[in-house]
Amino acid sequence: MKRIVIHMFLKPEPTVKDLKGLVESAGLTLDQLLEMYYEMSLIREFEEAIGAKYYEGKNPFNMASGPIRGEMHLSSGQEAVAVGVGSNLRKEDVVVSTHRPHHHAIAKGTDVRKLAAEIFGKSTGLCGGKGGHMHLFDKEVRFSCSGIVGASFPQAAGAAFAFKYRGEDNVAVAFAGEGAANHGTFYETLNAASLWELPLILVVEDNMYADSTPKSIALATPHHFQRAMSLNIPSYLVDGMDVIDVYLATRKAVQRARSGGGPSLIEAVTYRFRGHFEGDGQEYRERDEVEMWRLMDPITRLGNRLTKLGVEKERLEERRKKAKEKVDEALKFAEESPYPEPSTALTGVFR
Amino acid sequence: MKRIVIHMFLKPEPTVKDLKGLVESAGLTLDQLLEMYYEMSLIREFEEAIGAKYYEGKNPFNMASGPIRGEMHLSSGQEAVAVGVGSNLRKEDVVVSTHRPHHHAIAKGTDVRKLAAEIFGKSTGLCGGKGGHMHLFDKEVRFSCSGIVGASFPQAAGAAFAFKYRGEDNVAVAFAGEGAANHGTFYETLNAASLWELPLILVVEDNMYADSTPKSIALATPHHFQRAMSLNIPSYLVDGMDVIDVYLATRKAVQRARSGGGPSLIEAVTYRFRGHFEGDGQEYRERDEVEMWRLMDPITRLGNRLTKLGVEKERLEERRKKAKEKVDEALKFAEESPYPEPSTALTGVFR
Amino acid sequence: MKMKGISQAIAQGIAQEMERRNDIVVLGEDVTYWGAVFGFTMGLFDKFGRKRVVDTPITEQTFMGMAVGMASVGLHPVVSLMFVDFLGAGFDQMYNHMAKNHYMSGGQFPMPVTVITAVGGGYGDAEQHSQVLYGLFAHVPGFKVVVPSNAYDAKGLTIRALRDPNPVVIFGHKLLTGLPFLPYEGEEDEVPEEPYELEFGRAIVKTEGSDLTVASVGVMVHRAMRVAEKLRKEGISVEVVDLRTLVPLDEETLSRSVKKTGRLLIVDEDYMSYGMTGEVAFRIQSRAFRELKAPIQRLTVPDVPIPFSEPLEREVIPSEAKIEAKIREMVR
Amino acid sequence: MKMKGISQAIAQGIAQEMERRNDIVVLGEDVTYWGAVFGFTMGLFDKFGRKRVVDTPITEQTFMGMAVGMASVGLHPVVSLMFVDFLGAGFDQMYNHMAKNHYMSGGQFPMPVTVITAVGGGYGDAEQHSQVLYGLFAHVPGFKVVVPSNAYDAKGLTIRALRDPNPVVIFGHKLLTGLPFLPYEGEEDEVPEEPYELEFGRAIVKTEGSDLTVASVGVMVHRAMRVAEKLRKEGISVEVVDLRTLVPLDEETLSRSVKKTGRLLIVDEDYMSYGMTGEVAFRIQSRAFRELKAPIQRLTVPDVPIPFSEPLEREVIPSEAKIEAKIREMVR
Ligand SMILES: Cc1ncc(C[n+]2csc(CCOP(=O)(O)OP(=O)(O)O)c2C)c(N)n1
Ligand SMILES: Cc1ncc(C[n+]2csc(CCOP(=O)(O)OP(=O)(O)O)c2C)c(N)n1
Ligand SMILES: [Mg+2]
Ligand SMILES: [Mg+2]
Repeated sequence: MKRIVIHMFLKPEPTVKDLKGLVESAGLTLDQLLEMYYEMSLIREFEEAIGAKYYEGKNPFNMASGPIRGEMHLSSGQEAVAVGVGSNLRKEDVVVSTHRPHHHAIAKGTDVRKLAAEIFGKSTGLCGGKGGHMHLFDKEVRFSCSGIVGASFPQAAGAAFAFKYRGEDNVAVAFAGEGAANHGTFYETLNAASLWELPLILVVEDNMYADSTPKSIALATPHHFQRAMSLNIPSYLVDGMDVIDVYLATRKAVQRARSGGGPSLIEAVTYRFRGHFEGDGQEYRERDEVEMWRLMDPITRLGNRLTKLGVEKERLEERRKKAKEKVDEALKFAEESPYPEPSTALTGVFR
Repeated sequence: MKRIVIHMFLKPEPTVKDLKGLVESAGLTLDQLLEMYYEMSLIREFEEAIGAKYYEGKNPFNMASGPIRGEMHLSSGQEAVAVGVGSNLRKEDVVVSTHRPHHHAIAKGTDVRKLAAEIFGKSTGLCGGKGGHMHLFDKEVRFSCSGIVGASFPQAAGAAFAFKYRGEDNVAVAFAGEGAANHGTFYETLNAASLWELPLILVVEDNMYADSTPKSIALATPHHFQRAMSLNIPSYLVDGMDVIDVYLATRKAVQRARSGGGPSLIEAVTYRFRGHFEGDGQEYRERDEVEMWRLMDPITRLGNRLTKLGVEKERLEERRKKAKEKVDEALKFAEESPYPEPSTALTGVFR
Repeated sequence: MKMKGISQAIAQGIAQEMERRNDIVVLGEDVTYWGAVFGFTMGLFDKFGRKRVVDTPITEQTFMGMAVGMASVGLHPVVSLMFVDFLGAGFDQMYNHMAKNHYMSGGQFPMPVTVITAVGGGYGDAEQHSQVLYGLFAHVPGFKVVVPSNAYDAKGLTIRALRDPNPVVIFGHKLLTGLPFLPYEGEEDEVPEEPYELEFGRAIVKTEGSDLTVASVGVMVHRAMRVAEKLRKEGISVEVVDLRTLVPLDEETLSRSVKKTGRLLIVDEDYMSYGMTGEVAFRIQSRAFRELKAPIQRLTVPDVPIPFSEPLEREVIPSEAKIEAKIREMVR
Repeated sequence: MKMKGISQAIAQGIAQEMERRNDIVVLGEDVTYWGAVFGFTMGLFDKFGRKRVVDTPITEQTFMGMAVGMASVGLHPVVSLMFVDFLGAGFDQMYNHMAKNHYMSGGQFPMPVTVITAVGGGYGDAEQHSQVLYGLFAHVPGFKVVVPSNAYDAKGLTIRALRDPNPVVIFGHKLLTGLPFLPYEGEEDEVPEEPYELEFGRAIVKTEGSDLTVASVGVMVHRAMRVAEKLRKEGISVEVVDLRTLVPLDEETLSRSVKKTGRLLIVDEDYMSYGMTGEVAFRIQSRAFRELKAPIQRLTVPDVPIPFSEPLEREVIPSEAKIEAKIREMVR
């Protein structure tokens, strides 16, 4: 089954020869690929650790208890999208993300210690504990997100507008799910970005579901990309479980944006291995489906390719281990950090 | 110039032979065409009369004074769209219109007396004077409108949903401008309507401007229709100055909708001869342009065709005269009607 | 039957009306498998299928607008706005159309729409998923605003809404849903199996007292009642009034209470300024001016977004401890 | 220089700041040829061109969201919301993001955004083009709410807004714009040519009096002043306070006035319930409880949409006649 599945995806898995050619034409070195492997591992380890912590003190399950409260949306399975895009970005570029923001934040370069601390609601967190998991802001790397579906598109467009206005060659990226792309803001932003040739990249992570709603009952078409094309925006449908495919499309989109060519859309077909949020009973999908997609785990897939390209297993394991250590350290930092002073809740509405 | 202009439009003006063929294939009789001529004349006469009344007591110009207060958006030039669509509709069908609603209302069959009275703010008006020109409601013929741009799309979709739900073969029509079609609700409604195969027809009146904003600086593309096509919705780009072209496309769309086939889009290229609203200085367009479009006046154009098809001038004039009489009578009715009791302002929020 | 929480009560009310009538259609995000996340539509999908229980794309403006269109031709849509916080994505269709079309059309177009939305914080979901915002709906004319505090009220008020030819917004507090994944601050209530209606605009005295009146809605009613219970043992006699609906507002019951106690504390989970507390205070100072022994006071979310971290969230949402302290201060 | 109306004043304020600073960009519908319809951006297109004065497609949610994004990387967008009535098409980006991001980001992301919007009725434009709605913005935390009543204030408050690192919404009443196509209810004001700032949160006593205080903003200030003028001749002494900004609200000035007069009438063009009047009343009953001789009263738009027809519109929007009657009733 494993072989079959991999081969039935967007493109057939390349032979070693074709893989070498692909990597070369992408202008990627093995070291860069290893770095992507590390980044994806860092995200996965981070979220697995957060996921585990989230359930502490939640037996029976209750969102309000335990060291991490509220909703928790993890991205396991979608790491290749974040890293394939993020590898093309600079610190000055803007990323606006969603209710499912960890992978984007880490791929943009947010310090995982501050990220973890924010998720724990600690004073050392990115926002001093005010934001939490769904409202992450990191001015340092120009990252922000919102728990409101569809909100990321225009905000990134606004940043792109500012870059163009000031003659800077930065780009702005909005991430959103395939559910969010049904929202009017997607269309409005596409029109504005195309019209004004904004250095904007919209990345739609099509993980097949919006909450409990499969895309078959929410989209009139199988994909979104042709909607953007109808607005004269170059649009890429990519294999979101293949970091190289995401990287390649993003490279073109970023080049276009930086050089004044205008916006692009990247639609990445992907899957979330976990529920929409933690605690999700997942009545809306079959277990088999999840299992099938797990066979395409983007981290394993890249690992296999690296092995095929001659990288020793040890080097991969070493990267994975380093990622885990970094995550352990971040969680330790977060857990040991103090909570914010209650009085800080009353300040900061206005500057 | 006249000849040239007419020939440079969407399609060349047909020869008499081709015209006969066209009318035949449309299944239209001369009487029906004469009726359309009458309807269009009625709209034109109505709006010219309202336009003239509007300026009474407004010298110097002040929106708050005179017998008709507030903004006034007239449709002169766009009559073919309203009538081409309206001729395909039944009383039970729903029409949801915009801030520029008179032509749609009349084409849907609203009583011009009650319409005029409402515009004058009289108790005998459609809404007892509460609505006025931009908020016309006529339950009798299932007509409503809204001054909020983009609001018509989902409301018509809701009515279409109800028809389908109850197994009725009525259709719902949303009118909107090319400016409104940039709004997110357009896209959201297209997706929902396509997804649920609603008996919905979206009619975009592309009159080149949204307020003072030419479409060249608001649309990333020359037209909207391909946006709807990207959502699998059959879409017609029609000559909005040619009632037969509008009629033909609408006939297909209505057939499709009534028989359960789902939504269609009709994008009608047209022009408003007057300003966006009365009092508009029209700094944003050249006078020549207006003059050029006036050469394509849809009423004159249909009149010319009817003459070519052998209808005597007198019959046309007689229709026009009848329209004028009806309008005169409606305005008389409106002017003579009493204002509503002030106390009625305080009732009717809740039923 | 015994019932824990408002979700089951609301869902039961809808189901019973749907059985009787074909004009009711439920729509919104995740109203099938997930019962609108907070259970207000749970079980309806199994009973009535996708024809009458419709998952929409994530398009608030559009499905709210569709509800307007549906109502205009005789359906009675029940629309889920998953969290009230999302109103901004669809507010135009609500306050400019749903709320106004009956009036503006001179009575031609009734708008029988029932909107059900989840509100409130206290479980760590922060600013965009913890607001209450009924103040916004209560301010614009044309909505009836219902905030049930218990299962019995929730069912009766829901059925009332479904028989009302006007737009009604039901604000269900998450901490009163009775769902296992959230804290529960209510009681077990006795709820009749058969359908019944409760009238709008009828406040209810939940706890009688003579020293001070607390006016409130939703989860705050329970907090106030627990504080009243505690203080009673110390000889401080607090009367707790559950307003139940903000529009229409039962000034009569509340002012009767304030005339008796002479003191009013309004406890509210919405933002402090320009909202519910100011309005209630206005009406009462106007009706009980002579009887008031001291200025009306309020305990609300100070004008800040709801922060995430537990100590911060606890600082801004009125707690039992804060209610108690405020009452002690007022009766001193 | 002499100036008639707030539009010229606001536009001049923006122009002067734009000359000094490159970070200001103006965007919205019809902000070029039409100066945002109500003149708030008139002349800017000629001076600064399309690069800095940007007509947007009709997409409120998107251009409001763009303003959030622009502000996040250091621009100071000036956004036109043509009529406040259209807020529903873009409210989410306003109250959930623009207003909150500074707080939620722990102070990392200031949101220097100035929104300018036209409000008010009285010229026959009906429900969807005649609202005031500042109550909605004043209720949700994170906006400063500015309602200028004259050209001098308008210019100074606009420049203040453009130097404020926070979201400020300026509500310009159409009947104070001074544009030829609308009635004008203001005066000619002396407005300094050079730029100047006025502080937020400073109410101003427009007319001194001792029998009763009228609190108001915008066009109602003028109506109240004219009534005060008239009644003075009869020996009824009315003090008129122009609040100027609702957030922050200058309770100090108003309560000082009420402590003196003992009577407060709040006159407001927004909807009556759950809005401005309740809030102002709350604050004053709390600060001037002992000094109040009678209940605070209000004159507002009763809770109905603004109807079209002149006699109906006149019935619901507070007029001089209604203000006068109310004052007479209160001082009797
Ligand atoms: C305006 C708005 N409507 C609804 C929601 C509730 N909601 C949160 S996540 C979600 C599904 C999003 O699906 P998608 O965009 O595909 O992203 P995914 O969760 O799959 O990553 C919904 C409906 C919201 N947060 N905001
Ligand atoms: C949500 C909203 N935004 C802005 C406006 C102001 N407005 C009224 S008409 C109009 C232009 C509409 O243009 P279009 O849709 O092309 O229709 P047309 O006037 O050309 O018939 C605008 C911007 C409005 N009424 N509603
Ligand atoms: Mg998804
Ligand atoms: Mg147009």
